[in-house]
Amino acid sequence: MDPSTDTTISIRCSFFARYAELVGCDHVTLDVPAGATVGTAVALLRGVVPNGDQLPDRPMVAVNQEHALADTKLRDGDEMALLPPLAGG
Amino acid sequence: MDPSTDTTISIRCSFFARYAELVGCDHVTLDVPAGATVGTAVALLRGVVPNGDQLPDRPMVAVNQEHALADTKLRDGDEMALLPPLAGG
Amino acid sequence: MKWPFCRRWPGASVAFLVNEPIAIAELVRRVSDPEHGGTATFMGTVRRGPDDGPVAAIEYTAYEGMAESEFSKILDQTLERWPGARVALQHRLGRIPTGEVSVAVVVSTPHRAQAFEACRYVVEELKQRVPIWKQEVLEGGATRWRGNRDSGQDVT
Amino acid sequence: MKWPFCRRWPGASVAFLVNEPIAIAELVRRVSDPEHGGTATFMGTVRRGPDDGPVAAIEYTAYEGMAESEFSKILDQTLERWPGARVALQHRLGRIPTGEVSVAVVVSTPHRAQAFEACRYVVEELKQRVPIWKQEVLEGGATRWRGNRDSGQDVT
Repeated sequence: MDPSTDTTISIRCSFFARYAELVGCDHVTLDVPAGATVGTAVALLRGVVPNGDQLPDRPMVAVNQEHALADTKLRDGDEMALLPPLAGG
Repeated sequence: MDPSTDTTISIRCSFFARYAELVGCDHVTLDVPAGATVGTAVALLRGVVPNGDQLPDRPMVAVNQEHALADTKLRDGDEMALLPPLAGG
Repeated sequence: MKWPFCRRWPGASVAFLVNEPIAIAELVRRVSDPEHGGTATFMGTVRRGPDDGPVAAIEYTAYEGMAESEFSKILDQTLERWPGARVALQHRLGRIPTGEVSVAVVVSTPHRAQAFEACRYVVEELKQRVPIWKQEVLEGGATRWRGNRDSGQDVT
Repeated sequence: MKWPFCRRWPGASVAFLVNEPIAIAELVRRVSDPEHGGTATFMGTVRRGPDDGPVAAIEYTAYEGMAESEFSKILDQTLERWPGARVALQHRLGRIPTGEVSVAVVVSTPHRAQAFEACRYVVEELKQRVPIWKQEVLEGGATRWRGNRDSGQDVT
């Protein structure tokens, strides 16, 4: 209804393992322009979290627990997780 | 010394699994011409053991516990084993 | 922590993230099938590591919900590719001392070639897709994060 | 019946023909090495067999002296191809009921690819070279000889 709700959406950004250590927390909430992609959100995130410039430009990302690409579109309420290089096995 | 000892050699022929069942024993002694090959010995063997004609023309053979070919030369005292199709595993 | 994947592969293929040592014999038992003549197994073990300082243990953590879902997808794809295969896998989390098993994959199929191939497939996929991380704990107490694609550093 | 192959691969790689059930965990223990991060295992199991009448058991026999020597050659060649690999294998002889393990091959190496490849190599070689035979015992009591190359009859 209110047009302002169309202009930004809110996503939850999660950090794991080395990235959580780097930024000093396991998640933050981030407002991004409606229609923003993962790539845009990562760029914004790197500008606002502590040591964000030490996060990679194009980290491995999951949206709502599925692997996602830089051009994956985000929706309000999405969970975007930044995944350090995997090391299972 | 005696030239007759040069003209024939004696080999021990062993049978395993289905072949032992077929010929009804697990080994026989066979005299073959000196210098005979595995192929020659198998041909002779097929003519003398019970049901020998049901043994294959070119069975898998081991001489002194090593895989051998039809043209492997035999020496006096050798053990020639006829190996049915292998089934280990 | 235990995910009842077995509901989706009834009586046969199950997967768990566990915090305790992996019971290989139990996984083997789970995939056994009177029509299956071949069982292939892979175990990844925490190794001391010849590269730099000796590793005393590895601390494994996961994005658990997503890891659950990725394991589940891998098993679905494995069964699509090798219909009738029975697959069990466990990955251990927490601190695992050198010499102990961090991951086990067990696959049984009617014939051996498929068991080897499907087992290898599961291992390769899990290394590429499942969000699990490891931090080496060196004997002196120092720690360092390690990725599967770090050059020359893949522990298994 | 037990062949002390371990003398030739000290403390690590051993092989036995056995008449009792194969103890997989013991084989795994034997190949474990603090620098080895990957362990691949293959187990061949007596299967009921979908082809004709159900199989109750398989009776395995061997040309034992030659089998010993062939196993030994296979392990030598494996170690030549994958230096440092640790290999353990056992083949069971006698009557083995459906569902039990007839052969187990366990290989550990620093990295996983070699463990898979070396394990597969040992299995393929033993099927081609080691003089062991099997006679299926059907549930009605009838018996029949089976070869690994009989069309479609390879049990594993």
